[in-house]
Amino acid sequence: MSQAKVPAWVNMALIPILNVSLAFFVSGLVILAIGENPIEAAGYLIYGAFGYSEGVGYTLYYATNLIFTGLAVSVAFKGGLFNIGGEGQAYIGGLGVGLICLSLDHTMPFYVIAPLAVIGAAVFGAAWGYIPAYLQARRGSHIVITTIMFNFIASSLMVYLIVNWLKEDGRMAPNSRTFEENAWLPYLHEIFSPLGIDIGDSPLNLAFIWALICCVFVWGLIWHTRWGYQLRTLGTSPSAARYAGIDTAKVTIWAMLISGGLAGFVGLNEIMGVNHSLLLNFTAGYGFAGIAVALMGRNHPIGIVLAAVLFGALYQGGAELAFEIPTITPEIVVVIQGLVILFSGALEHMFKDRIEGFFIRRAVA
Amino acid sequence: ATEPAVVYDQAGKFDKSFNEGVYNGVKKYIADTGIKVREFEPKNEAQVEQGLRRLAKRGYSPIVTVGFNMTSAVEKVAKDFPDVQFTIIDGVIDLPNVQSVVFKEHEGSFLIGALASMASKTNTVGFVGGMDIPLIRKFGCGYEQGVKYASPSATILQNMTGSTGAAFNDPTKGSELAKSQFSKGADVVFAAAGGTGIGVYQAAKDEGKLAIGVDSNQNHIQPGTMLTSMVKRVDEAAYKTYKDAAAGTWEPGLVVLGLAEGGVDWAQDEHNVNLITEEMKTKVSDIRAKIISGDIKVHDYMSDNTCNY
Amino acid sequence: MTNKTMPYAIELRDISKRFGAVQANKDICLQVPVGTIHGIIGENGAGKSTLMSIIYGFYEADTGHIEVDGKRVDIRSSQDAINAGIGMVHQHFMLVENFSVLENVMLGAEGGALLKNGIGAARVELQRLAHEYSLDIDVDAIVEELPVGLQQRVEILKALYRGARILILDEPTGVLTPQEADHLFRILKALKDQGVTVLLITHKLREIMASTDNVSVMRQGEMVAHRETAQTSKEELAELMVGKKVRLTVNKGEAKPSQVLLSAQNLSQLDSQGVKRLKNVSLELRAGEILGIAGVSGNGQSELLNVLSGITAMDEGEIHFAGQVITAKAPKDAAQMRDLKMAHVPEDRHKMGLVTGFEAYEAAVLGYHNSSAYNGKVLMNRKAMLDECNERMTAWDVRPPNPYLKTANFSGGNQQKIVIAREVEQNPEVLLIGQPTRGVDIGAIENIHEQIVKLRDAGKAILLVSVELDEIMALSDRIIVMFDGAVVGELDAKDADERTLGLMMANAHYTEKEGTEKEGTEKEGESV
Amino acid sequence: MFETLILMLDATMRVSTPLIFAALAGLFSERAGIVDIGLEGKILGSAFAAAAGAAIFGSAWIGLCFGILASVSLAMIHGFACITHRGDHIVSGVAINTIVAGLTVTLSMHWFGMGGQTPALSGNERFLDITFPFADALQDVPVIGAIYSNLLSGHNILVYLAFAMVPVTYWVIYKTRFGLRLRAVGENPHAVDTAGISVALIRYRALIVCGILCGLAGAYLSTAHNAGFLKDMSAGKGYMALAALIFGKWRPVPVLLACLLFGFLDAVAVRMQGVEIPGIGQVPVQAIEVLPYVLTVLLLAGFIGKAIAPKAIGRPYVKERA
Ligand SMILES: Nc1ncnc2c1ncn2[C@@H]1O[C@H](COP(=O)(O)OP(=O)(O)OP(=O)(O)O)[C@@H](O)[C@H]1O
Ligand SMILES: Nc1ncnc2c1ncn2[C@@H]1O[C@H](COP(=O)(O)OP(=O)(O)OP(=O)(O)O)[C@@H](O)[C@H]1O
Ligand SMILES: [Mg+2]
Ligand SMILES: [Mg+2]
Repeated sequence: MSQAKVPAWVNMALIPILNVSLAFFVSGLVILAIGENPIEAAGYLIYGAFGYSEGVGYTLYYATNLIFTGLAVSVAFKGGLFNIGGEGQAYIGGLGVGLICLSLDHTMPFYVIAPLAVIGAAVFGAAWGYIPAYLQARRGSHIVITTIMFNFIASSLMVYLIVNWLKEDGRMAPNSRTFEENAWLPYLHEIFSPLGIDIGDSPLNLAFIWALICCVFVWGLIWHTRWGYQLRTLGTSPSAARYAGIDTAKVTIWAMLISGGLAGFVGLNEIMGVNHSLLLNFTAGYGFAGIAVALMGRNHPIGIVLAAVLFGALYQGGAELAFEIPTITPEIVVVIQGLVILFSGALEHMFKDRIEGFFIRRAVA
Repeated sequence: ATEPAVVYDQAGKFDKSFNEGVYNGVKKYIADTGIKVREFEPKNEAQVEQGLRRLAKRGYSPIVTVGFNMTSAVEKVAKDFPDVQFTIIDGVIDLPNVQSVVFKEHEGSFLIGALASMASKTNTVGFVGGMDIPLIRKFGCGYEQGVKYASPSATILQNMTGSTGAAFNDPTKGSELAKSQFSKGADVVFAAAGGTGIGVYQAAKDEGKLAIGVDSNQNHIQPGTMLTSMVKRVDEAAYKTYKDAAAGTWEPGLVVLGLAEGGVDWAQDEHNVNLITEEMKTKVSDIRAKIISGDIKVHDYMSDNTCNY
Repeated sequence: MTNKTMPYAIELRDISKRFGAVQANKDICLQVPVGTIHGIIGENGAGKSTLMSIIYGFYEADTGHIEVDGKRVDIRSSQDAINAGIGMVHQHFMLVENFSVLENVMLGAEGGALLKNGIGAARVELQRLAHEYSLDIDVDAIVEELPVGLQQRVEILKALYRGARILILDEPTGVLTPQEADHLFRILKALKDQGVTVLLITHKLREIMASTDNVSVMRQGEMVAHRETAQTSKEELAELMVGKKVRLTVNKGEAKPSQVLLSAQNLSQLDSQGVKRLKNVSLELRAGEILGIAGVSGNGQSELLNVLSGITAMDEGEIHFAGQVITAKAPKDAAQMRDLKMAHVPEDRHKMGLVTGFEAYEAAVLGYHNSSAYNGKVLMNRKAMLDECNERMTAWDVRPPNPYLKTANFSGGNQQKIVIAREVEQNPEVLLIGQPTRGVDIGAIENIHEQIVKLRDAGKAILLVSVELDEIMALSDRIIVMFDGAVVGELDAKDADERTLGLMMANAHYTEKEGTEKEGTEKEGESV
Repeated sequence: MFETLILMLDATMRVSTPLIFAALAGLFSERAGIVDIGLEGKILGSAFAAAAGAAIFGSAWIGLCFGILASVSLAMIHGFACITHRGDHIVSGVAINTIVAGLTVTLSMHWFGMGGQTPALSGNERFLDITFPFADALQDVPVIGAIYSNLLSGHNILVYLAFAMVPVTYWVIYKTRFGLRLRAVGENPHAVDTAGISVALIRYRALIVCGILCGLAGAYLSTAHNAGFLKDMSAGKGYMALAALIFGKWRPVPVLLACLLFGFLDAVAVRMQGVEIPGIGQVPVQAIEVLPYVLTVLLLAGFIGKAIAPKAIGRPYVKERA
């Protein structure tokens, strides 16, 4: 009710930056507490993430996953749904990719496999989002709880499938066989090097470009289509949505289908782009990190890309940091991630109310 | 001078067993030579290759890599850095700059099996495996043969902890499995389960039964109730790689370490002296000699993926 | 009044309270003698509830202080208020619905850390109160299973159980049947005789005249007048409330009703608890007429609008509209009804009519967002939406005429203009319109009424729901009265006067016999 | 057969214990209107703090105090976000879980340098099993002996405490002033506020109780059931407890039964890995492992009964007109 007099930049920039700074500050205290120098640590971190082309590649590779899961969280969120099942949807999306690659890599060329894999990721991820969505829309169960449950169900399902059906004989690790190279997404450095551009050896692959395309797609979908209009109406005011004749159950279900599909694309990056075989636990918490990314990115694609790159940099820089200072474990990045969720999500009102109050008082006076 | 390095697998160097064994070798090398060894613990799949690559690029060599999980990453990186020497433990890679070290776990397990059945009063012994993979079945199969050799009528209870990597790091399940085997009559349990074993040893301690450690000498973990450990000298393997490389005698190719080579063995120290009788000792020495001489043939599960001996 | 010499039970000194940009209370002073019933009146949003909540410690005043029995008290929480002997029955009940009456009454006054110590005492005390003030109730009943009137009784018992000497009631009769309301006033009288001081908030001047000793009037956050009830009249109070003489007249000619555009037969609807909210409602709506629905709020009018507009499904009955038969088995949703050219201005513009987080031009197409006028092949046509919004803002004098402004940031009247413009400009055959002028100032009211009449004259059918009798009488050509979910009467606007309508709204069996308060019913100059 | 059943139930008691503590913790929190998906994080945090405390001070009891302290602190962060700053309960829970997952490893690495573990605990550093009087003597009495000596006797004190907490919780929730207010605040905080009681205070107190119980769950994991802390050792128990809480419809006794059911399934699953069942073949353990989650989803979807949450759950309390 009070946004009237608060300048836009306060909400778009000042508050998010304050929140994130606070998260970093507290992380700095943690590093200090374990007897290391936070400034020095930050130096390694920044250098590792952005200091050389290979590092940048890794940063963007991590960011790719986070863009997908961040978009997934935000699409659902725009419809008033809290999808914390990104982890499971990404996992099952990867299954879709893996199955396509495993069944077609001997017979089909890349340009057939790639689009099918994209569809496979989306369909499988969406399917995993569908059930909780259906249950929420038609049977009134709470999506937060069901998506949590579905994360566990996905994880058990994948273990069962990979261990019992997809594992390559004679291999120790529960991995499928490695795909033929025509089912690999090309690395960006492979694409760039014939052009004489060296971007360093990194797992950064075509999925990154797809992630950017998805951002544009989501932006258009949410802010410029009828469906997006309905979604936002539902998300801000369910009663207005009913008044407007919006089929809320249908919108809910579609929102989760799209959300799940987007999360499923993590499988594209990980399975088809990097690991080239179906394996366990490749989602590695990206689904949860997507919540932080979406919160920090204010549920807007541009914000999400920025936040994803920031987190990607933390992952990559954090690995570099742990490499240089072995007493700092890469888990410090998980701590930072959690603090970002805390300060820009759970404690969002802490600064917001005060700062907005300040601007309102200034405007009133 | 060489700049040695080591890359552990994702269980980390304090997994109380396999990685920790390598770590012990690394520590010893550092203590003996004063040369620093660069250590790296990757946290996810992508970091394995990234870490290897980074080490290779910075000129580290030899690089010891731990575990079969790393095979494909080492293969890739070794191809790109032909001048860097790699040693992979428990994996086989056929490249001119890679040494592959594997062990005859079945031989060591056979010895342990014989010891277990001799120590058992109930003529029932247990086996708790970690992740259900051929390598762990190889432990189990060798153990089974040893038990039967010493006491053909013995009962062997076998459980696997799980089918994912987490099965190597789940002491809670380990202790539950051990307890269930104890309650079914077992009084000696061999855990080939990495960190999961900690729970098994704890359970044995709590219930006054015996447990057998694995990979490194784990007798110290629960002194008095650890019958012995099936040591797999990964520490030696790592140590030797560094030594050889420094001396210029490091060679690529496949290295298979069995009883004869001292690559596997049973562990004896002050923590289990009271548990091993003279009689057991002589008998086990006898078996050991027979395996080395070939009089006893121990079936290797991984040769045909069955345990028919 | 004879209480002049007694000390004041409660005295307010310069109370002010601001919510963000809204000054809800400004320098309020008030003196209430012990053992009197003191009425407070004022328009919606005048700040009455806020003031009472401050007395009850629910909100803290920005400035000013409160004296009870001549002593200054520091009321920072409801606990302080309770300790000072203040009890309050809120406009919206504060009951834990799945608790028993006993548990609700005991909450906050349990009499010890263990419940069992307090329960016995509570039962005895409740019995005494029930006896003394004829507040009978089954103390073990679960609150959500009780009718509203009894729930209110629980609220009163809660206050009395805590030993309240000052009782605040915030619009207690809004939800009550006339009999229940009468019963309530008898209880208040009994309380007053016991020396309890009562602060009564209501919109109904009749109630003020009938039951209070003194009355204070609030307007836009300020206390504008105090009167002894005996020395004032309803006319004067109404004028004080609105700040100018009220006389609602609408310039409209004779209605020329023609063919039936919409007819509904035996509509029934159950709510989620299975309670029947609509009971066999039948009505016909003709082209060129305004059909008014009168009734005390909460008697099924909202449900009727929702069913007719397709927002909620009916459970029985059928609607004939635009050549279609709509039944429970063959329902149509709100979007389909719109396609059949039915427009709907909902009663609550914040919850339904608008999406307050949207910019005005987006909110201005709500419900019509699928229309080809606003859509290209794939994307929405933002330019078309903006152009149209600009046009309408000028035509309807929406201030400020800024289509990019968030809907929330328009004033109530302007928000309502955006909604009405949206619905009327679609040129519907039937317009359902609920509380068109709620919270809208006089100037805007005239404008809105004009538009409604214009639409009628263009041969459209209009169904008007309003709790303001004046508005119903001024606009309607025909009037239907609803009570408890059913239609209890219909009459031509020409035959309608406040007395008849009032009797009908209070249900048919509320007969002349009870109409002893003749003065009260003869001319209900209710607030606007 | 009977023997096997006793052994299964014996294992069930051990495995259910942390679930019972955590689910009751969730009950206090959610009955007061605070959604708590941060159970997982609190358990993990407490497991770490308890093991660290026990290792450093050589006493399981001191460890337990540390565990409770850690868990209560986390609960207070949750309260600060959700109660004081009206933050989203789910987001806060996710944040706490994430922070703890990283922080426990980071701190244990720093303090103990053992790759995210604490040193192995022994002797007084752990809660040891208690043998009931005459347990050995009665061992051989048929049926009774097995039940008394094998099933009931021979657990550590925290197991018994967990079971004792169920009637205690019942009593607190339904028979005390605190319980009445707590239930009311989860249903209609406005009613509580106007009754002159501070909503925030009640909710904070509920969270403290929640923290204490989660502290017990965590301490049990690292200092009783196991002998030391391992990274991620809570392994989803918090979420499973949440499932049990929902499955038990937020009522103490049904919640206990749900925990026992889930614990039993876990005990079964542990023993099924790679085991051939005659006539059936290998039952995939994964199928048993997912049962608690599947059952909870079915319940939520109204296929088996209906779970109705406290009315005001998850909604921040703001003094607004309703
Ligand atoms: N919920 C709100 N959020 C932000 N600003 C608001 C809100 N409600 C009102 N305002 C601002 O306060 C001003 C006064 O609003 P209010 O509704 O009280 O106006 P009003 O004088 O009643 O006008 P009208 O007669 O049109 O209803 C408006 O101009 C608007 O900018
Ligand atoms: N909690 C709140 N936050 C913000 N504004 C509020 C709040 N409560 C009331 N207001 C505003 O304060 C003003 C006075 O409201 P109040 O509820 O006191 O009016 P009222 O006279 O009781 O009206 P009604 O007759 O509709 O009950 C209104 O403009 C209202 O919007
Ligand atoms: Mg009011
Ligand atoms: Mg207004």
